[in-house]
Amino acid sequence: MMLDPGGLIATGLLATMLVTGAVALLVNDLLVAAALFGVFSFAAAAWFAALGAVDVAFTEACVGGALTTILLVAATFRTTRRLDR
Amino acid sequence: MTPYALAAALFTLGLGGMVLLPNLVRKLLAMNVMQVAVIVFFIALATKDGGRVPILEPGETEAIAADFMNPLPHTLMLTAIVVSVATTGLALGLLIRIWRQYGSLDERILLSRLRGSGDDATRHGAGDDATRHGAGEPPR
Amino acid sequence: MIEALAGLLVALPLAGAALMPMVAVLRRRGTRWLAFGLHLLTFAAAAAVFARTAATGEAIAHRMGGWPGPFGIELRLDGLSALIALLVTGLSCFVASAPVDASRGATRRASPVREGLVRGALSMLVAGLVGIAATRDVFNLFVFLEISSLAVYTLVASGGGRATVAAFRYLIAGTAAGSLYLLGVGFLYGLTGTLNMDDLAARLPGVEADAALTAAVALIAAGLAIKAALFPLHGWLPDAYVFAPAPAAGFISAVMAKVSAYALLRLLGETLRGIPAGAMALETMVWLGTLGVLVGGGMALAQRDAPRMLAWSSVSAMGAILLAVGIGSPLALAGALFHVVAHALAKGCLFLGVGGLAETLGAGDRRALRGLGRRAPWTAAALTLAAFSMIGLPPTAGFSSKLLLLRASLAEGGPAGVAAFVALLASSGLAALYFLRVLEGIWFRPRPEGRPAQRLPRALAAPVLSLAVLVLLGGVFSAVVEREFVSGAVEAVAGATADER
Amino acid sequence: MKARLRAAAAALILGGLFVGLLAGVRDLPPIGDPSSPASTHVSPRFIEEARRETGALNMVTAVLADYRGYDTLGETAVIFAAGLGAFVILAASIGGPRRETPGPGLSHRVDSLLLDTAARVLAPFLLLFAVYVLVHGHVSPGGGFQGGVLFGLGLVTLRLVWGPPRPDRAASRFGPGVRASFLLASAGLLAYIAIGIAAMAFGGAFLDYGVLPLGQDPAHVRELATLGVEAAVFVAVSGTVAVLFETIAVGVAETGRPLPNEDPAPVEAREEG
Repeated sequence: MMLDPGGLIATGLLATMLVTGAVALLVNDLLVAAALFGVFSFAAAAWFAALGAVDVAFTEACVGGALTTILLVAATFRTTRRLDR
Repeated sequence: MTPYALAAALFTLGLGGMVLLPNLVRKLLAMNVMQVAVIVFFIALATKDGGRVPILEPGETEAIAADFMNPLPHTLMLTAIVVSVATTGLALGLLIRIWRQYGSLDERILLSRLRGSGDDATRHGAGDDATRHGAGEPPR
Repeated sequence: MIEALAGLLVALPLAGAALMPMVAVLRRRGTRWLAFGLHLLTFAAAAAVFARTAATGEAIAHRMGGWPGPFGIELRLDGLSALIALLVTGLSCFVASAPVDASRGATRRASPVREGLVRGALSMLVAGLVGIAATRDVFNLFVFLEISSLAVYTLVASGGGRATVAAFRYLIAGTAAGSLYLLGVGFLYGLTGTLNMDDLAARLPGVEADAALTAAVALIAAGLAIKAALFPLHGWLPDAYVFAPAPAAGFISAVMAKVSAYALLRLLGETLRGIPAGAMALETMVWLGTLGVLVGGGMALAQRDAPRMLAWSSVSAMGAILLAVGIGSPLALAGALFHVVAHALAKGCLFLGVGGLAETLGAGDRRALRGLGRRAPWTAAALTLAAFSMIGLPPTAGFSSKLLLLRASLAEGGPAGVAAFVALLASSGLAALYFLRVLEGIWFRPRPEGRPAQRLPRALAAPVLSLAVLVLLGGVFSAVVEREFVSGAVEAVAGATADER
Repeated sequence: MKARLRAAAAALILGGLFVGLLAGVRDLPPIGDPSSPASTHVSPRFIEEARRETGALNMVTAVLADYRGYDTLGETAVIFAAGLGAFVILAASIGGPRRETPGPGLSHRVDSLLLDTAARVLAPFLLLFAVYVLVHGHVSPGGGFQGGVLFGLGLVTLRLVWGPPRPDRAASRFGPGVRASFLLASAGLLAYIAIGIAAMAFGGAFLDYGVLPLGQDPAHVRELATLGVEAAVFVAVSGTVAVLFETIAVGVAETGRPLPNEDPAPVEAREEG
């Protein structure tokens, strides 16, 4: 169950974080950005779990993956989806 | 890619986004990225080669420090995650207010609209700004 | 018994923060006196703790959960922490009973429910600030930093309108600051394995990792410097102070940045003092503070809007305080702490008064204050006193604190000391220019035609007057203030350094 | 021109930050080193003694709710502060002059058989799982905060399919209304503080659970009190999650009652933006 922190999967998760994190800041649609941010959070959570921080992983999945994403989506209903204005 | 390097990269990315991106929602997303970077850093600190998840089996009573991941940074990061979601929630509230009042979430547009309305006119209008700008509903 | 009080110092306002919104939502009224009572009670506790530390010269500690030292979290109130706690809780009493939406003046009052909610946020802010002052744990300090930050964003945003934008910018700057600080704490933890300040101070000199230590110190210093509005990281301050509702602005401008300056003093001046990077950060702070004194003063001179002028003068004052913290000699620290007290009283008075007046008038332009002297001589006199204190004229508290600061920078010598000395003198000159301009209008100009008569809401008038009296007393009895209030605080942090010199 | 100069300066500073951070982390003990200061100072006590001293199998829970329980109190305060802040910022005043239109937002039920059915099936399990997470925080990952978030999300799910609270009532058919949620959140924070003060009343320090008269074995007493604290966090967090969702997605009145909403806009109309 434990992954080698330097192993392939862990590195892949870190790369995923970097890519989704960067792209989430650049896309022009808030819903897409929120979804990307969700992926970012889940990758982070998986990486935390791989390093034995199961509590942190659980929390990050609940909060970053679910709650923050839901709040972001909810906010689009009262603001705008477009991120260029 | 070592976790520390990734944490540094994400932290810089987040801080840069907060400073450079003009859209307020993007600033908020960048803020979250930066906070995750800090968490990555702490979790990497907590690892020990050959360490276990810091939870004992029900029958276990004795534990040796070297066998388990360091639980302290994990605890700290639980708190940090809470702080980050709390800040995000409050910030979204502010964003909705700003959108309703000024019809924009872009720093540059906001700045020009704020300047156009002048300090004194808006200081005291509190929530009435949307009507002051001649539109009951912000442009969608 | 007294240890129990130290433990309650944070718990009381925190309970208030939960209780007042509850009462407001359920009963819709009664929060005003509840708030006043709770803040007064907290102040009494802080005063008792302060009196004890002043009498014995010893710190009062409270181990949370009963766990010792680095394993649990310890609150410790020494002379310095107790002074800050006293200042925060004392000032909160002045604004606790003010109507939250004095900003809307006579035309519109906030609903009682909203008032209760905002009072809850004020109580939360007090809890966070006292917590920062009391804790000995660097991570716990981060938690309290965030508690106070969230509360202060709420207070600023409750002004509505442009305040919302100001609050968002403050939030972004504040969160960046918090994350920088937390990352710095992470570096310290990775190097020493501890979060307790005393334990850190003991273990850090043995650490051989200069680059990591430098990174830690730089991150922590940068994070706290943003919060303390050290030039050039002060960007969030003017808008936040100007657009917050008057009572909130009075309290925030009086204590918010100063508590972060306290944290800088505590960490750089005490915990991290033993390492080279810490000394370097302090040196940098002297120069940046000096620049901030000048830039803040210059910008204040350029403003037409009276509250905005006051906000920029805060940037200048924070520069003065931080440059003295950077110098770090006992004399400079005495000056810094005296200035913290003097500036908190005077700036609180000015922001409550000018903010309240400007908002009832519907304009912040300083010309709107013309003719105030005839219309409301007491208010005008109070504001004049506070302005004298800001300039540094006798017999006000600001004179005594400026004098200490000037002496300290002269005693320091060297290019930094001379630069600081010149900047401090120049800032007094600039302050004289921009304040006398306003005072001249208040006393010698007629009220402009077509403007409504200025009137300070009664709930603000009492705090303004009493703060002005305190400013005067602080100046007249400056020796007492220095001996009874400041010296114990200086000893607490610089006891070791005093021996060295 | 000025903007470009500023961007260049920012890029320079950020580059410096990145390089500085990289230099800094290279100086830290290597990742995974069991003999690093972080692994050998302070933290061994949490690993080796937590079971005996606090009764918790999960060391993270032991540190969170006991050794560093004060941090967790602060954490609860932070989350409550967010709910309070969103309430202050977004709640519209009713009665006084109308400052804000209730606006679009999710002020209607989502009409979809699929969603409805899914939520009906899912929500009870979510709520139940949330309670499980709370109670099992001692022996497995989880605890008050995670459970609270899940419980709050469960309430939100129900809220989404069953529609908004009726304007004339404080509570919707299922799940508490925002007013009740807000009261719950403050009650949770108050309960946490009350546990801390109760310990002082029995002669201990703030949050010193050991002195509470709950039994003979101190570890067991601490375990029970920890559960109490976690429950307080659970209540505060689930209340706040509901408040945050309600204020951000829907909008409420200052009294905590839902905004009276006139004809809610159909879904299509809202998604043009």
